[in-house]
Amino acid sequence: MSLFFQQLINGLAWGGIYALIAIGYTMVYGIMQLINFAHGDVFMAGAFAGYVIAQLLPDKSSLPSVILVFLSAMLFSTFLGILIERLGYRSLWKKNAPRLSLLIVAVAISLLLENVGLMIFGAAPRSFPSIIPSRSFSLGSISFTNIQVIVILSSLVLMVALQLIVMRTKMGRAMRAVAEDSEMSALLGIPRERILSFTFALGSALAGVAGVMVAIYTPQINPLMGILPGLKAFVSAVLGGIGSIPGAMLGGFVLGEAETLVSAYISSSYRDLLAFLILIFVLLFLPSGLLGKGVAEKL
Amino acid sequence: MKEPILRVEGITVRFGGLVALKEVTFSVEEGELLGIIGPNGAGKTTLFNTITGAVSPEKGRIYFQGKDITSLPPHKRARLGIARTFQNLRLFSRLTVEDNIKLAMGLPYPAFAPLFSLPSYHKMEKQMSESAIALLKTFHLYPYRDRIASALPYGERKRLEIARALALKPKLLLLDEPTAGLSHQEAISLMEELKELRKGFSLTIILIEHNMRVVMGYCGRLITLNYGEIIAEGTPEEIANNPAVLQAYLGEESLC
Amino acid sequence: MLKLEGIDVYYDSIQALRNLSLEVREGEIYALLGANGAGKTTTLKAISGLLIPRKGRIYFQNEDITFLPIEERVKRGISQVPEGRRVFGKLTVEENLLLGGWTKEREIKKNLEIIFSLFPVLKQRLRQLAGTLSGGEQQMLSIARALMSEPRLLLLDEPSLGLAPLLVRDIFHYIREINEERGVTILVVEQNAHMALQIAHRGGLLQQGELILEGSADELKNMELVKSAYLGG
Amino acid sequence: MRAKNIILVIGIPFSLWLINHFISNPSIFSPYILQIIVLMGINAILAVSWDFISGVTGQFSIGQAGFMAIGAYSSAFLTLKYKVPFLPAILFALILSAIAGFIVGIPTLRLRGDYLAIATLGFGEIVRVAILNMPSLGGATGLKGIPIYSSFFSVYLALAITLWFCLALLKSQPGRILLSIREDEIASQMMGIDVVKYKVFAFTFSAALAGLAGALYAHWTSLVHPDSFSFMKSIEIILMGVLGGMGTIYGPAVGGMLITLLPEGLRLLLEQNPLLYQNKDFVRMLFFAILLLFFIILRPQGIFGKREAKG
Amino acid sequence: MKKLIIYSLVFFVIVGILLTGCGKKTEERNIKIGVILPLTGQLSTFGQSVRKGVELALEEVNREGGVLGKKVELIIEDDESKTDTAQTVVTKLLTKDRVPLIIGEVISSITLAVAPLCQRYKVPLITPSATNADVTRTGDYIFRTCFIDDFQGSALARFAIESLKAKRAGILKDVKSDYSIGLASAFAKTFKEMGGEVVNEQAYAAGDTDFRTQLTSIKASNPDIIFIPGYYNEVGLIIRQARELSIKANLLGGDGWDSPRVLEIAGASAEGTYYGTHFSPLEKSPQVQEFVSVFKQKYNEEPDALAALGYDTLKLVCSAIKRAGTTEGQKVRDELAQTKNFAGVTGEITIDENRNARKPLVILKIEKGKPTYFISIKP
Repeated sequence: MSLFFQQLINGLAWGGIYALIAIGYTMVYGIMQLINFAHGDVFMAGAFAGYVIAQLLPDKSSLPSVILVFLSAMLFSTFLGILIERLGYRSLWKKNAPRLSLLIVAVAISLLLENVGLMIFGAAPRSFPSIIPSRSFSLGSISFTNIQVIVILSSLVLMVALQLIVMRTKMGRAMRAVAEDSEMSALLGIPRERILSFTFALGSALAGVAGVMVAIYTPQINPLMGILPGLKAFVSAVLGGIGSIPGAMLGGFVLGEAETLVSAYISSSYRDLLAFLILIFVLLFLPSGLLGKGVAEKL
Repeated sequence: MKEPILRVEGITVRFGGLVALKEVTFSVEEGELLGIIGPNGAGKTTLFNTITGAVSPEKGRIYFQGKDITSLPPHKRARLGIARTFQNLRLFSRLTVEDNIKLAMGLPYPAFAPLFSLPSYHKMEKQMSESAIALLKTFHLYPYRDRIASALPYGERKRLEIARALALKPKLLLLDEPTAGLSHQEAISLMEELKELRKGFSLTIILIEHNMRVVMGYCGRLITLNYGEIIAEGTPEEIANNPAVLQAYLGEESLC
Repeated sequence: MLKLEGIDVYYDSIQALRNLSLEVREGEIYALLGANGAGKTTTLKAISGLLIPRKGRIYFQNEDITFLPIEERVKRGISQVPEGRRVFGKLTVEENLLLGGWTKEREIKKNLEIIFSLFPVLKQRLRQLAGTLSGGEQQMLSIARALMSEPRLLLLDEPSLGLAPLLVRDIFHYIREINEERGVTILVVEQNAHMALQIAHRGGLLQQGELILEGSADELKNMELVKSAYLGG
Repeated sequence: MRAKNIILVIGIPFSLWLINHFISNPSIFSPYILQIIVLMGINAILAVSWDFISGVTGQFSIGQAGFMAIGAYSSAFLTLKYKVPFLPAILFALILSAIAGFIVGIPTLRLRGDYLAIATLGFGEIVRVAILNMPSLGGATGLKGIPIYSSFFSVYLALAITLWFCLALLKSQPGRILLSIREDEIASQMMGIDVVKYKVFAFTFSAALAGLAGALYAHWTSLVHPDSFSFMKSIEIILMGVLGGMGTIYGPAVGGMLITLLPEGLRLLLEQNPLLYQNKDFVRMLFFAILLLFFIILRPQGIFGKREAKG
Repeated sequence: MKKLIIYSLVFFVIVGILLTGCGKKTEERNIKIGVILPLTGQLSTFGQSVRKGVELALEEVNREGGVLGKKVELIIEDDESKTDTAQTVVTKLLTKDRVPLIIGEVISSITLAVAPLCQRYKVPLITPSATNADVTRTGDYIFRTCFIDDFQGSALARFAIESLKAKRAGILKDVKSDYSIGLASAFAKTFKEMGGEVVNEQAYAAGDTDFRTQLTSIKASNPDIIFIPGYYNEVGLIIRQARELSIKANLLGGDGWDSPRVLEIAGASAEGTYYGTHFSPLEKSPQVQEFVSVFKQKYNEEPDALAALGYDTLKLVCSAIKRAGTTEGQKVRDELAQTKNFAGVTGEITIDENRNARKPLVILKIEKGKPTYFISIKP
């Protein structure tokens, strides 16, 4: 039984990370019905931004530097997210281009980011400096590290913060309004483009933090590290009901735990299979996901 | 008594909580030109969608030439001879005018025939072209036959959509606002063409229309829908003087 | 106050408005009538900025607003209540109202008070999701939301659509009140011609995208032409 | 059959056969170039297979590498383990990938637009991970030592047949029907077209072609492993199709060839610059990405597609 | 149709222009040897190390007048640690550069993928470090200058039981690598034969970064040694995460660990772990010491096993060409097969009838943040 709980803790950390990335997917989908394939790479960029800053800091493990690393990762990925939206999607979105074009642009931007990363940093993985020295704790026969605790707690805190922003602030209100009826929002004088940028900024900031978290947790980064977690986070978003923010959070945790349990009790080589089987199953039989609201298909 | 070509019995359609059609019952005799009118949101297009099978009713049955078609998929109904046009034109916009017409002709040879360039393929393709051209000529679209459908002027596109529907060799033709967006002259000439066609193809036509002059001038019988219910049925003159219809269109006078 | 000068509006290649000119005067209720597809909604969309005319000019308080973005028009005092109410169903009534006040943030408190005095029923439902309101309440919310931006010109698109007759009367009662007490100029588009002409000062009749008739409400009420525009004959 | 067709049917294979003799002789023709030319042919078939389902029928697939993997593995398994000759092995690969396309086709056709795209992505990944977990297929390390049966002749003959079939379909009624489904599914139904049946057909046909390409690939490189059929491969296939011009069939074929040639050309260009040369693979992908963006934003119809009329 | 023909004509003209650039250019003044290595990508430190060794050996060979009176020239190609790229690049070496002989690859999986090509063109391929048993079974043109995994695995198992007194072993292997799979099974076989028990066997795939789930399972079955036959990137992370999960068991691995990256990633967690490899710079023989000092002079760092293997391999190849008196494939192959008691810095190399080298395994222990010589195991 302790083995089971130990595995649950392992899964929880990844669940939190998937959830943080999934939120970005789901928010963007909610507003512009776009699967932003580049989102996984924003996550990667966040990790590398943290890496570069951490390299520059003299005292890597002091609290101010930890905060600085996280902040700079957040800022950089926020900036990147806004840039992607401005240069990549906005013109097509305004032109009401087919969604297929947007999807291909997303794929292209993803390729672009990955290969720029590869050119700058090379394909060989890099160790992330231990800005938070890891310590192990034991609780009975279950052991966990301070980093796991930090990852789980801070992802929860961030999710609560996000929920507050979305539910309680003016911008959050406007985001939900634009997602529900973009034209009507415009008729109320809400600047849609600013809201869209804000959405990308929020999602990207979370992805950036998730990037640093993964970097500290594993602790290794490479320019292709965003692909698989990106896809998994996307599966989480679909599982939770695409467009629903609480759904994305729930989906992230469910997928994180499910993957861990499959690797623990069946085989780790079936872990990736699981995510995609869930994806197909949800698409076919539960298209609105766990928490999404069913939408009748339009004629 | 002769069986009507279309019989709709007690159709009820619901979208979520909203009742779009409520116990709608009517029938259409062969060769008739029936008009359906009613204010916005009265359920006219939903009625067409139900007859063609795009929407399935919660209650009620639909008979076409005496056959119950309530549970048939749309493409089978089309093959039986129910064709329609759409309110906002649904042409295959990147296909040529001629191909738009040919599409409605089904697959007259085995699908592998073109792979091996079989004679049946060449023969049938030739036949299809010939009948497509004949149809295009009828609708004065022949000069445009190699153009992409979306490159046609609006009026021509409207006519192309009707021509495409006719290529199905339908017995029943449903026209959803055929004259919308046309000038008065264009509308009248289109209706004249339809009148000719109805004779030529021995067609039954149901028409949704807002242009009352068109409806009054060409339809033999009118049905008025409001809030998903039939509120009046009769000749154009009867409808024009029916107080319920006036009220549906102009609003409740008495309440003010 | 609002002047349309010879505008042509197209949907793709379909012409919806043909050389339309009309003028709405300060403080009046103007009813735009016409059958389905005559171009009424299109006219409103051109005024609010959802559609840009291919030809012609639109002036609001003597300023050319033909190409202004939607948000700028809202700031200048044009507010549209679109057809079908379009309240944000997944947001609460309060959130809907707050969003309505996006451009007049400082006045939100004051405006909310005004709204509550106009539509007391909304005050009781502040925390309720707008999607769970009844049709009439949604229409009220939709109008109230538009009022939150302190419009000088309110565009109403088919406010009676899909409402039971008694509710329709209520809504029109509110519309008149807004006009009389708050001094808001109103352009209302209605299929329900009798109702609209009851409260309007002036009106116009659209047919096939052209304004074929204009006059005072009383004149229009008795015109056979209005009837025939709807029913032909 | 018309005279022109007879000439094509006899002439093309015969001339391919003649060229094959010349081109496959390493003392006359550089095998390095032959390698590139053959891969160009294989990728052209792949791009056409994608175009058939995505460009022509409008069902966006980002799992094409999955079908390719099925064709590659099934044929390689037969020739390697059971010494089956090439032709039956290819036929088997065709049938198996067609069945896979059929099976994928039925349920995914309930889905539309990006949901379908995601589902095909899921399918492609499932195929890859499933192979990873099958020891008899070599698991993660792949199958090695597959007999080299593919040649310039077989690849280009396959490409010729593929193009012939696809173009013949495209200009006849079945092709028109598929195009109409892309344009407007509902209107197609109203024209009496059994949309589901045709979509499944298009999926099956496209999968079979991808499987064919896979089989030829396996018997050319003599090695298959799951990483060759990853998500990135599917993306590369899409790039070929978009570049060539979706829905034109021959456009993607040329697109496939160009994309194969590109890295080799870049290799030659970059050899002068050691820094860039060291990063040639990334430079290549970067170039791809920019190309893709360029085409989608500025020339969505690809190199060969026709510009659509405004309206 | 006409357009199609025009387009394809244009296309083939472009192809032609591009490809004519590839024709033969240089006179064969030098002896060209192809080298294929993972210089970038996942396993780049291996490639870089071998390259350093090979280039050092090249300098020496050419300083001594080259081979057969000609200078030796290396054509070094990078395969980015990827199988596909390796195939393309080897085809280029074989057909465009027409090298008489190829050194490489380092990684078993990639070597297995390119070996059939070399065999087909009858060009000898000599790998410095692909230890998987199947590599040389590809054909009679494939050689190696290192031991094979059957030996390595069984030697490591012997070491685990005899020196570390282990009885219960857990195994964590990389299913994406032929090397890892082969080594794991060789280890398990001997370990069981010698009375030990393999209590838990888990898998991962190269490129993974989180191994906590597998390690947690292994921990639960309470082994006293965990055998990790992987490559350095993952190994570093595995060691680190194992210690974070408070796993106290001994950790043991093979020559895939031999990279400074392990220590870099695992840090203090690596303390007290053991691994087997081909070479230790701490060996006392004069030949080794000279190599170490020359290497240090040139590169300012200590050579690792892969550098030493690279060095030995080029030297061995040159000696075979010398003996053959020609660069013709068949003759060079025969001479390679005849290699006996070639004195390399990684020990005496004798190529056996299966074209493998029989050499001792050196076990290193990580102490005070450095790999230190622990014990040597003879075949």
